[in-house]
Amino acid sequence: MDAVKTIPKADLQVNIGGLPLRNPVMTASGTFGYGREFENLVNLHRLGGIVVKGISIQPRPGNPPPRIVETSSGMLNAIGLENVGIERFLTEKVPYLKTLRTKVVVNILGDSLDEYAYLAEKLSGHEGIHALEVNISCPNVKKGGVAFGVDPEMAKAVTAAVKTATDLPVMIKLSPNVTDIASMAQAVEQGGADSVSLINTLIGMGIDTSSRRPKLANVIGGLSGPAIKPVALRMVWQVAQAVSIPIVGIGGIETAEDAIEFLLAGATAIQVGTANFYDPQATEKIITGLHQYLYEQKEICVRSIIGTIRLGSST
Amino acid sequence: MDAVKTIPKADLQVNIGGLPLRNPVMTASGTFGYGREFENLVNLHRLGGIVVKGISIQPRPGNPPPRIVETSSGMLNAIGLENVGIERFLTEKVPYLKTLRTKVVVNILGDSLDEYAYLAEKLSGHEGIHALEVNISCPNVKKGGVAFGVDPEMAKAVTAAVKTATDLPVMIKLSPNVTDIASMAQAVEQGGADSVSLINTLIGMGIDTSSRRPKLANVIGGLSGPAIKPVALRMVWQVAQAVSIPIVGIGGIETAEDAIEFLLAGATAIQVGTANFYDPQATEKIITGLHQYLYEQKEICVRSIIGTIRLGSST
Amino acid sequence: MPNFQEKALVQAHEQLAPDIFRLTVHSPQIAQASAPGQFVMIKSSNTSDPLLRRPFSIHDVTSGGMLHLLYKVIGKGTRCLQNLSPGEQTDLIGPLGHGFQFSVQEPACLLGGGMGIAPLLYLAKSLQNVSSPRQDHQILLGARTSVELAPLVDDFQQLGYTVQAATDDGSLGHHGFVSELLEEVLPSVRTVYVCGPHPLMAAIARQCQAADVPCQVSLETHMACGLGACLGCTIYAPDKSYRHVCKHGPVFDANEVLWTL
Amino acid sequence: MPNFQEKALVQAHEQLAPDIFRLTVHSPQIAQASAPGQFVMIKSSNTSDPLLRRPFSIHDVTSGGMLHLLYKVIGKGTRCLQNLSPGEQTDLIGPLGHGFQFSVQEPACLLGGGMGIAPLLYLAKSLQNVSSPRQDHQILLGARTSVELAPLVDDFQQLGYTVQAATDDGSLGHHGFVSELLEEVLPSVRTVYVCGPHPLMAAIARQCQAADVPCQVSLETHMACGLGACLGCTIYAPDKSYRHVCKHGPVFDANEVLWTL
Ligand SMILES: Cc1cc2nc3c(=O)[nH]c(=O)nc-3n(C[C@H](O)[C@H](O)[C@H](O)COP(=O)(O)OP(=O)(O)OC[C@H]3O[C@@H](n4cnc5c(N)ncnc54)[C@H](O)[C@@H]3O)c2cc1C
Ligand SMILES: Cc1cc2nc3c(=O)[nH]c(=O)nc-3n(C[C@H](O)[C@H](O)[C@H](O)COP(=O)(O)OP(=O)(O)OC[C@H]3O[C@@H](n4cnc5c(N)ncnc54)[C@H](O)[C@@H]3O)c2cc1C
Ligand SMILES: Cc1cc2nc3c(=O)[nH]c(=O)nc-3n(C[C@H](O)[C@H](O)[C@H](O)COP(=O)(O)O)c2cc1C
Ligand SMILES: Cc1cc2nc3c(=O)[nH]c(=O)nc-3n(C[C@H](O)[C@H](O)[C@H](O)COP(=O)(O)O)c2cc1C
Ligand code: FES
Ligand code: FES
Repeated sequence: MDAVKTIPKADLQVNIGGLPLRNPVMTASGTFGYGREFENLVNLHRLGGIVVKGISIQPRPGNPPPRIVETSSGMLNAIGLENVGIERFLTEKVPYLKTLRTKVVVNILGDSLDEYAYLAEKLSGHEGIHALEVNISCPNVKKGGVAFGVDPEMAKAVTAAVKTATDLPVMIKLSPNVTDIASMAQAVEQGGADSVSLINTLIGMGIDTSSRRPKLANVIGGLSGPAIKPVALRMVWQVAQAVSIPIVGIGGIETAEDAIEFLLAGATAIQVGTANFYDPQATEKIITGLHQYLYEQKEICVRSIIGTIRLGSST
Repeated sequence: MDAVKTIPKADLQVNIGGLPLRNPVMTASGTFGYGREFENLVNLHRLGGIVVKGISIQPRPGNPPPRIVETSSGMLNAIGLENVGIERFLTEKVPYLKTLRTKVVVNILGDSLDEYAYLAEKLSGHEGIHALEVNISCPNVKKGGVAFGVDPEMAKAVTAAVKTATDLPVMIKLSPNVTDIASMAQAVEQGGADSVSLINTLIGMGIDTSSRRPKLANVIGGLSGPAIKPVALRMVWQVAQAVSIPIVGIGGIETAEDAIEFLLAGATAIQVGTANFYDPQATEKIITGLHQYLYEQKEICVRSIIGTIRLGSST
Repeated sequence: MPNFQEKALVQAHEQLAPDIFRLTVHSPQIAQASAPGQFVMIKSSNTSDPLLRRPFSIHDVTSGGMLHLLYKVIGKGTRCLQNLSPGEQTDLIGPLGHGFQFSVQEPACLLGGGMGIAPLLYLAKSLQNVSSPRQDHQILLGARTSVELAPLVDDFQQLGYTVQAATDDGSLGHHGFVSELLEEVLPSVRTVYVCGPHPLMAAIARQCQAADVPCQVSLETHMACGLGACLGCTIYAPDKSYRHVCKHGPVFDANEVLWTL
Repeated sequence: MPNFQEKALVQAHEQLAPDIFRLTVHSPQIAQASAPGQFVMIKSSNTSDPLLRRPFSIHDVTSGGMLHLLYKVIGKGTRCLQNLSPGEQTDLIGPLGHGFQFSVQEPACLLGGGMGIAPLLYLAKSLQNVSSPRQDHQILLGARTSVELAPLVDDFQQLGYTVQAATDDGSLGHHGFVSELLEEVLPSVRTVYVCGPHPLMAAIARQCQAADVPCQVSLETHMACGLGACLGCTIYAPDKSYRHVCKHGPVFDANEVLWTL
């Protein structure tokens, strides 16, 4: 324990496709509010980055309750993308975010290419907004409600639309509910994405047997937490072999060990999601744990371990 | 507790596309060996059905160790389909299985349509073999190693090939690693499947951070256990809306409550997998719990609850 | 409002009834900042199952930074809590949410059903600072049966209150619902604080509205964070817009809630 | 071979060293059917995390159906076990696997490293039925440091054996590896039973092969079922074919194992 404090600090800086971070530890969209919710519990200045709750053009009320259910080592949510809308975000949330010495990434969502482009443009050129993360797990209303994120062509088109509308670094957040995650990543790379983040939640469901009703009013919801970590890690590893843009790993990350698994698999940074709820200190512990790991592995820089999983026979 | 013993027994019989079961509780392939492994711990005669470890034409040695890793509320396996091959299965395993008063379903796997058809034919007409379950999560070597189970056309073709080769009821076991599980189910229904079972394992991965090596020698493996239950349940519900053949629900089922969720979502029967390892009594407890639930719900027959999830506003 | 994450040592863990426990932890920061009606989120396990923290009302705060919780064993989280022994560490976040607003309209009625009694003890203690003598207030407590209720009735009596009890089986006090006791006292009180099962609170809210007596209710919803971050803890306001229980509540004016029963 | 699932009450739970415990449970069916070198699968938690049972060697069997396990706290499963108190219930499956084959070639050397000592106590007790006097056998035990080893050395001595100890830090017996003690005694023994970390067993296997002394080793692999059903617990035989530790083992003839170090 004491050793943790006295070890030499490693260089933790990384660059996510034009977004320089002091360390690779970010918070995931929808799990950290607009940052301020955690100001008493986390040293926000110490984080690599904060990704805020997904923002749409109009405020969204979200889904009816119940919206969350606990599952084995995970949770289902069907928040329904409740958010304050871009106007209130800019006037009410950005002033506080601006005071933080950490990078702020704004997660955006829309139901048409135009909406995504509009949001990207409106969010550009503000002090305190350093990058965009594009949630493409939303239904495309013009294409019968199929999610942008399950069709390579649609995903590529959203990426291109956002890239044209902004100079900010653009991170595309991939949905895991697809047959071939690598080809989705390749499509958005071709669309001009500066980086990809993955995974968003797996689609799941629960039923209350005594009432025979779905446990979520929305029937289906997104599964997150430690339960999904093995799937997320596999997808990050597959994507790392398919694209050359930086990857941000997300999914069930709770400890430094979890975070390091994603870095070894090829992620340049990671986001902590559900763990913020039950262990608000998770991000800070991961930063401390990264220094400790690099020291033990005789590395002085976090960039030297990215993608260094050792394959091939162990004997 | 005493009540459990004195309640009137409900009618638990179900029919899975031509396979009549005394109750809807089966064991999942690869988690119950060839049945005999559990003879001291489970009253095998009480089960609805036993699905044996996947059988191929030639014996398969399986993957190098390590083959299993525990994860949060789940496990990863990369057994590599180790099995004794069809000849030894027929001579060494069937004689014992024949003595059981429960239905025996043989899970088959191959790497070409011909292999599947050959196995189906060879397994037909034996006392003690009551149905086939076709594992289509295997790579099709003639199509560059893409799994049969992720392409609707290939899945349909395997189904048709097996159906042509046998008179046994044919259950097609779907892979969850697809964008659209409903269209996979529809494809195999068109191919002539008598029923579908789902889900097989989600693909996952783990990395040992100190050695930087994958935790499985095979790098990736199949995630199973309670962690995946929400995803499995969602897929069963989606498939129930898309096909009219019976559905067998699989994935993280451990308790009667879990099993009932799948029945309410539209499954006619369920399979217990990973839970057999840590709670060999799980299947028997589920059967007891089904009687209890039906009694509480004032139902006298398990068939009356299948697919009876109540949607629509709760107020 | 400040909140804290505190590693709190268990000081005492008392079993009041077969499935009801009172947990006392040393949590000076949270205790010091707490107001009646606020809650804490407690980690019930060191593994990933159960995963989420569990919300519990602040039952009492006593000298030396002691925080008391009163809970009933329901499912896996509370089953894990049950195993805590004195000297072991728990991990709490709190105080969270908005508690009861002290009303200047007195005397008050404090009405609790089941575990809804938990926050009322701390509230009852804090009422002392207000004008009416304790005997003027009405304390109405309901539970399934005597063993569950008797120790709590004692606690309120020791504070100098007169308590009326109701039990489903008639083993203590009135045989029936605690809401039935309210009819009698309603004409003599000028504000009602209530916490209990949703149908009980809905009934009380209706009675109070009919009698035009202000009523505050403490609501429960599933919560992932307790911090206003997950947006999971919604209820409906009368105009069908949403409120977040962990942030706007858990205590609401009964008129700000859409009662759906 | 019969095996049982038994709900076994904890009779005693002794801490031998900071992270080493001895757990005694009343498990009459399993105890009665056990042979040295066999193991049990124990459920370490009532929730889904940790999910799988954990394998532990049968350390000792005593009268009245008592089964003893000796374990070291490693990760989440053993951390959960640590919390078991006398009177609580555990859930065991056993006895599992093939244990040690009693060799008629005597005297024997029992060599254990770390927690590998666990199965050797029961083996040592059972050797009594065979011809050589206990003093003729050699007991070689190794561990990191004295506190971990001393209580175990005592146990073997109380059975009438002479024990040679080795510790990594020299705090008890030989300062160095227990394998170094084998060189001296190897000429005087005609069979070797060994359990310990993989590299230790590989070294001993080599020494025994060179000296042409039969050697039995007890192996560890990750296990999901312990029943031969999951096929997860494979090791390589010398011809690179696979063996399943829970079924063919955990005890193997050292020549039937491909040593990969
Ligand atoms: C603000 C607030 C204050 C509360 N105060 C008390 C109190 O003082 N004493 C007390 O006994 N109980 C109180 N509860 C209810 C308590 O939180 C639940 O009984 C507890 O979470 C059940 O957890 P479990 O794991 O045992 O049950 P499970 O049913 O296994 O829990 C599964 C999930 O559902 C949630 N959940 C289950 N029941 C409730 C519920 N009634 N309310 C909210 N979430 C629930 C759990 O938190 C968990 O996420 C309060 C709830 C809230 C929201
Ligand atoms: C046949 C057999 C007999 C054993 N006898 C003993 C004994 O008598 N005393 C003792 O202290 N230990 C013994 N072990 C090792 C013991 O099983 C592990 O230390 C224990 O499973 C660790 O669990 P954990 O949850 O604390 O560790 P974690 O590392 O958190 O466990 C994670 C997973 O890895 C597995 N695992 C971790 N280490 C081992 C290991 N060394 N062997 C097998 N699986 C492992 C666990 O079972 C679990 O599935 C034996 C192992 C086997 C196979
Ligand atoms: C309550 C909740 C709300 C979420 N909201 C959003 C969102 O608005 N936009 C988004 O892209 N992802 C959202 N996510 C997904 C997370 O950012 C993350 O991708 C996912 O939860 C997996 O990570 P985890 O397992 O660490 O939570 C949300 C997740 C949760 C649990
Ligand atoms: C160790 C192991 C081996 C398996 N082997 C097979 C197999 O041979 N054929 C097959 O179709 N499914 C196999 N499965 C998948 C299971 O049958 C089941 O579909 C999956 O584990 C999900 O169910 P569960 O969560 O209840 O385990 C295997 C699963 C495990 C854990
Ligand atoms: S519980 Fe998370 S916002 Fe209220
Ligand atoms: S542990 Fe399952 S086969 Fe050996």
